[in-house]
Amino acid sequence: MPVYSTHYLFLSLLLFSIGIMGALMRRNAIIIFMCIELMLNSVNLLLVAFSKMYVDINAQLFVFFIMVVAAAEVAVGLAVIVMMYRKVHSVDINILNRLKH
Amino acid sequence: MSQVVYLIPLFPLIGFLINGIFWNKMPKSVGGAIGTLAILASFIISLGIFFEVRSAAFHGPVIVNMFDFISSGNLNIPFAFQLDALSSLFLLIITGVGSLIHLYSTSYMHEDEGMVRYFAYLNLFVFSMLLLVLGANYLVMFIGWEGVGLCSYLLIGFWFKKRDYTNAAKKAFVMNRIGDLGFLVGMMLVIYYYGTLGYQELFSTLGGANAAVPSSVHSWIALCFFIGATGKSAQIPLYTWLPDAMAGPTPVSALIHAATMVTAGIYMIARSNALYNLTPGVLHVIAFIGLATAILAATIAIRQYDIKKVLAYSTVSQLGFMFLALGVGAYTTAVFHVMTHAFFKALLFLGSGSVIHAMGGEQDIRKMGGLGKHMPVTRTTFLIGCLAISGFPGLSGFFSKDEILANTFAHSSVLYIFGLLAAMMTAFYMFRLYFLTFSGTFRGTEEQHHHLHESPAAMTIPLMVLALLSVVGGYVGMPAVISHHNAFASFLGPVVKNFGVHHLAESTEWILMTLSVVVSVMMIGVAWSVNKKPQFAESTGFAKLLENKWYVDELYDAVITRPLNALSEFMDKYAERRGIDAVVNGVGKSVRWGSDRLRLLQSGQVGSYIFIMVIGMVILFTISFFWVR
Amino acid sequence: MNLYDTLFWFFSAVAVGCALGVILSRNPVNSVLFLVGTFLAISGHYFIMNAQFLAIVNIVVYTGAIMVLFLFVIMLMNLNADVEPQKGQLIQVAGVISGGVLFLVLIAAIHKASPMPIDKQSIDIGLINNLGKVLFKEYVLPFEISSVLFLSAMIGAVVIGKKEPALPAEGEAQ
Amino acid sequence: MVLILLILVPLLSGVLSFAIGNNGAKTLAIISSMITLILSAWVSGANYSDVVSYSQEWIPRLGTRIDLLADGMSSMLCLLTGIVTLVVMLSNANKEVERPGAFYGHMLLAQAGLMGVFLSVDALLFYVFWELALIPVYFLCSQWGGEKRIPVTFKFFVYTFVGSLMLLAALIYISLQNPGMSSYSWAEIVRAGSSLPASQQQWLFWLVFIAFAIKMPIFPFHTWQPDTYEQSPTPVTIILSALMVKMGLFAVLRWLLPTLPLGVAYWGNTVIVLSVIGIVYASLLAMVQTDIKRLIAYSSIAHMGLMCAVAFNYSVVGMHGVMVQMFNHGINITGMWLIVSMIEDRWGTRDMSRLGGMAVTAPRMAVAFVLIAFANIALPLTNGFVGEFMLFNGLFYGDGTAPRIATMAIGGLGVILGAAYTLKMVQRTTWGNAVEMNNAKDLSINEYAGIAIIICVILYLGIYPRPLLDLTASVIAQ
Repeated sequence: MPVYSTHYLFLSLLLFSIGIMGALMRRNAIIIFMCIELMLNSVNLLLVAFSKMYVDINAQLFVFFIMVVAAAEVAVGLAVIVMMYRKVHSVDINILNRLKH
Repeated sequence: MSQVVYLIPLFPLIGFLINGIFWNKMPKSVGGAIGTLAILASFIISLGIFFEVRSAAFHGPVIVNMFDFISSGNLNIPFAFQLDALSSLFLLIITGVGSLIHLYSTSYMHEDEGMVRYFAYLNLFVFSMLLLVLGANYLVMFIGWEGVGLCSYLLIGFWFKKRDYTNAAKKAFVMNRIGDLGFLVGMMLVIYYYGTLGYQELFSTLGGANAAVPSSVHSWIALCFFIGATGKSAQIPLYTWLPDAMAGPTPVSALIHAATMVTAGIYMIARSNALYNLTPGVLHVIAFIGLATAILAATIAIRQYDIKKVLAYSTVSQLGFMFLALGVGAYTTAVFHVMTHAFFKALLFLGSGSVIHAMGGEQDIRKMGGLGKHMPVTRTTFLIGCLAISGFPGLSGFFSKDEILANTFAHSSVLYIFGLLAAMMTAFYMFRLYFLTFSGTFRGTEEQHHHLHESPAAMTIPLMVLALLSVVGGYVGMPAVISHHNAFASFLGPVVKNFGVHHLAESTEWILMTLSVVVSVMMIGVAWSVNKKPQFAESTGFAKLLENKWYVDELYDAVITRPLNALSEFMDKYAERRGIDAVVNGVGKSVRWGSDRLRLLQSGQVGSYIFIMVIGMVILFTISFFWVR
Repeated sequence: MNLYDTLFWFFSAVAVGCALGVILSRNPVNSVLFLVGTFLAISGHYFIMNAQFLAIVNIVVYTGAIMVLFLFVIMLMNLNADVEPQKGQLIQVAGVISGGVLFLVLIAAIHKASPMPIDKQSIDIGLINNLGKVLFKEYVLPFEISSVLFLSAMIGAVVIGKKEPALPAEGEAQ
Repeated sequence: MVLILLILVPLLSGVLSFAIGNNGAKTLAIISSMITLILSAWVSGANYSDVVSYSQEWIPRLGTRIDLLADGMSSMLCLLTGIVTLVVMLSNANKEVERPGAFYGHMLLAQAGLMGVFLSVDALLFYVFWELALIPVYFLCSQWGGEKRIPVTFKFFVYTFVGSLMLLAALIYISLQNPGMSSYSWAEIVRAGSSLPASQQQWLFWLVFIAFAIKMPIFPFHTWQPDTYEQSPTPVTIILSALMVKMGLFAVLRWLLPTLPLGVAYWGNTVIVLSVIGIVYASLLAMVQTDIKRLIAYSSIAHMGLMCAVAFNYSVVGMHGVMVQMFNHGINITGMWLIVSMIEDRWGTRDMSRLGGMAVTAPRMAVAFVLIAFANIALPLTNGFVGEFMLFNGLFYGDGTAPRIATMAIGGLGVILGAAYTLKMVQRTTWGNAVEMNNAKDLSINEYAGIAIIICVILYLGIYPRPLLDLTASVIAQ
């Protein structure tokens, strides 16, 4: 059973969906954050697969930039979570409902 | 001479402008002089024109085009004047009687601070009336028609500090407007079916070759015009403004009642005789309404105590006579009565003005009496006026009224009997007025008694002139039994053609004449005997009904004014505020309400946000992949 | 079944399994470790697709830096399975169903996509040499901008993470 | 070129006025409006011989151009705008407003917008100016208005904006029928619109008509108007009622009637009925108002109802009358508002039950008021009569004699009621004793100038209406 582009498609979709499920199921802000990283990575995987498929180097560079952005995001995001924990001593997102009108 | 016809309205207009612009800078006497001279100048030109029209060299009407007033598409209405027998006659009446009233006013109004303004209004009034009769088409007539309405508004509310007076002015204008609307609709019908408003064009095509116009249209037009006439000439149902119009200065009443304004309706119908000849049904309506007005107003006049109110109702009643004449097709007779009525009604009003002047503003005849001794000229002239209006033989009113009654008899004896009844009442209430005012003993205060005096010459001269005219004015149109040449009818003949008027046998006519003379003399006697020793008890029953004018004002108030006001209030409170506006605001409110509910979705729960986002994504993907393709 | 296919299936299985482990394990520390496993498997995919540079970067940046950061934070907060907040059963089921439905919808949308073979000949595009050329020639501006992004993220993280002055926390006051 | 100047002069001086920001703005506004008046008079004068037009590229990709054209109707309305603006500026000259720069700037911008609306023959350009005229008025009313200005202005804005959006949607729809370099030009819009099938024209009609009906306003889209008139400062009320309102009617004549003939044929009678109801309804409401401004507002609704009814009742004389009356009504109502504003300045109230005796204390003002009031109820020899006469003539065309007479009689009720409420207003303010009104000054010089212009126009056009009739006759001929 040779590997085709569709296999990578399905795989990356599966990972993405698992990420979404995680974000929906968990209340821990850090876990949700990790699920987001998982989704980003699934997209990266797909990009690399397409790069391979079309012999296009640009896609790999995009993966590179996505990683850059993800790293920056994680830095800020974790800082926020730490900050939040310092205030309410919890990382439960259900406590954080200040956005309510 | 007829080419300078525009000068006739121009002089009063100039007088109006001078007095109107410098109303607060000009000395009173100068203002009065300008006003009077303007009308006098018009009168002189009118005289010239009258003789030209009368001369044998005059053929047909002369039309003087001034400029194009309204021209649009196929419609072209010039501002044009028309001169013929009818208009020249009215010119004479208006400017003649008008200048006498002006002369009288210079003295009567001399104490009033607004005298210059008064003369400005008066000139404008005469100007409007001159436009009305001079116009060569209905539009120019309408301009004058509304113009006299305006002036009556201004003059009735001349003493504008009194709310009642301005209310009366408003009432007069609005009632006139109701009639004017009828006139306007009539004009629109004429334009629609004939494409013109010019008398000449219209009357030459009426009912002739233009068979495409259905005959019911003529009735509609005639009826609409007649509605206009009821407003201006104070017929049922639009007459109630006229007695209220007594709020104005007395000479104004004379002007409104004798020379201008109220005669406009008669003039219009006489002018449109070609149209009315096509619509006998409408003529019946006119006759009926005229007679009903004559009787109704006469009954009211019997129980009035205000000297001017009596005269006002007598005018309404006399106008009813004129409409009766019109209704039986005797147009020239109606115009004849307009003329004689102008003389004696102006005389009576000016005489009453003289009385009021002497009484220091008192108008209640219960407080008068015995004035004859103090004011011989006024008394004599007033007596002549009363005799004339009562139809005493040999005076002008006798001829015209007799002609009306004779024509009515020829038309229908039932109408005649009622007409005679109205004439009887006329004689009664006029002499009741006369006796209460001038004979007997004085019933007013001592101070008033002391103040009694004959009016100055500027007031008595017009009285004397008018008295003279009231006596001789009738001899231009003597009935067939006396003289076979009716100068008046033959003068108007080319313009106004009577319709369906039968000639009575000479013997019948003599009988009718004798009957009416006997009746009126009898009523004078009755009036004398009743009012020899006047008693003014609180009236009851029928008398009270009459004294309160059949409660017509109250009826109108209850049936029209109040429901209308209530409707307006209702509309304002409910239809507008709670109806339409509420719907509009309701849209806004429901949006706000909806947002309030939707806002609750914003729970602040990050988890549910993610949930909703995912569900939204699913829906969007589903739509984009499986529906839109 | 050649080596490539075998490796593909192996890495796929590891990735999916570890991903499930991330979302299912109670202890956050375990989740982090599972996520590391997922990333490693993904890096493996990169290797077999001849994207060697990306594979290394992925391991270094994600596994080595980011995940350690996560681990630090979790340990700093002393989170473990006992304090882990749990959602209700219903919510969890709903989450699974929603994710599953999304997955199904996406699969249904693309399942007809024509399968194309992954090209195994061009083995050199993932080399650092080629990538570097393109990066520093065509993408030099985004590269520089991303450095600024990093800088600002760093500053941001420091500013946010700094201990606040003695002011009473506004949020608490309400 | 002169046409673009007609828009640019107020536009630029408006912007400049914002920049100056102090009392110099007042002088600038007067000078600017004088120049505009001269320009518009020139355009009107030139119009007797020739049609003035201007054309330039704008946004070719959208198919829209800067196309300006002044035919008789446009130049007449430009002239009206010029006169009214000048009169407003003059009569406002001795008053202090807060932030004069912004105030006069907005006024001039609104004027520019109005000029643009009247002149443009490109639908998109027309729409742009339509909004440009609206927005300054919104600011004027919301910042310089009365106590309840905020909700009232908001209502006004939402009302007119909803209409505008419907209009825009309809215009885009029509222009898309025929995409091209000039798909928004008047000729193209008319061609595309009139070739649409009847069913589409019928719903497009409402999109367009409601936009215009709100502006006019036609019953039952009128409820913004009394409130807005009441709350706006009087100069703004004048702009609104004398000019903005005319925009709606103008747009009906210029854009709606030719573009959607089948829709108009289908819905015309409905509109006429609505308008006639509006006449009576608004007249009745006017009878019971105690605030002079509200009374005049309702009176304006009644007058516009008559014009609208006639506009939808095709007839040569009627259409001519609508145009003439647009001008006359603009002049008359400007005069009314001027007097009202003077009353308010002098006696600090608009409540008729607390007024009276103007004829005693300020006789010149009283004379002017009575004259303008009589022009408002269309007394002959004032300008109102000529228009109203022709309008009635236009109202008369239809089916059958009896319905015609009925329509006219009901419409004519407006004439009677109009006399009743106008005279009531005159009576309450002008006649009577000067109890409350004892500290009044008569007209000042600048007020005199403004009123004199109005009265001259009223009398001149009332006695000799030919110039106005001739100016618009060429439009009718088309």
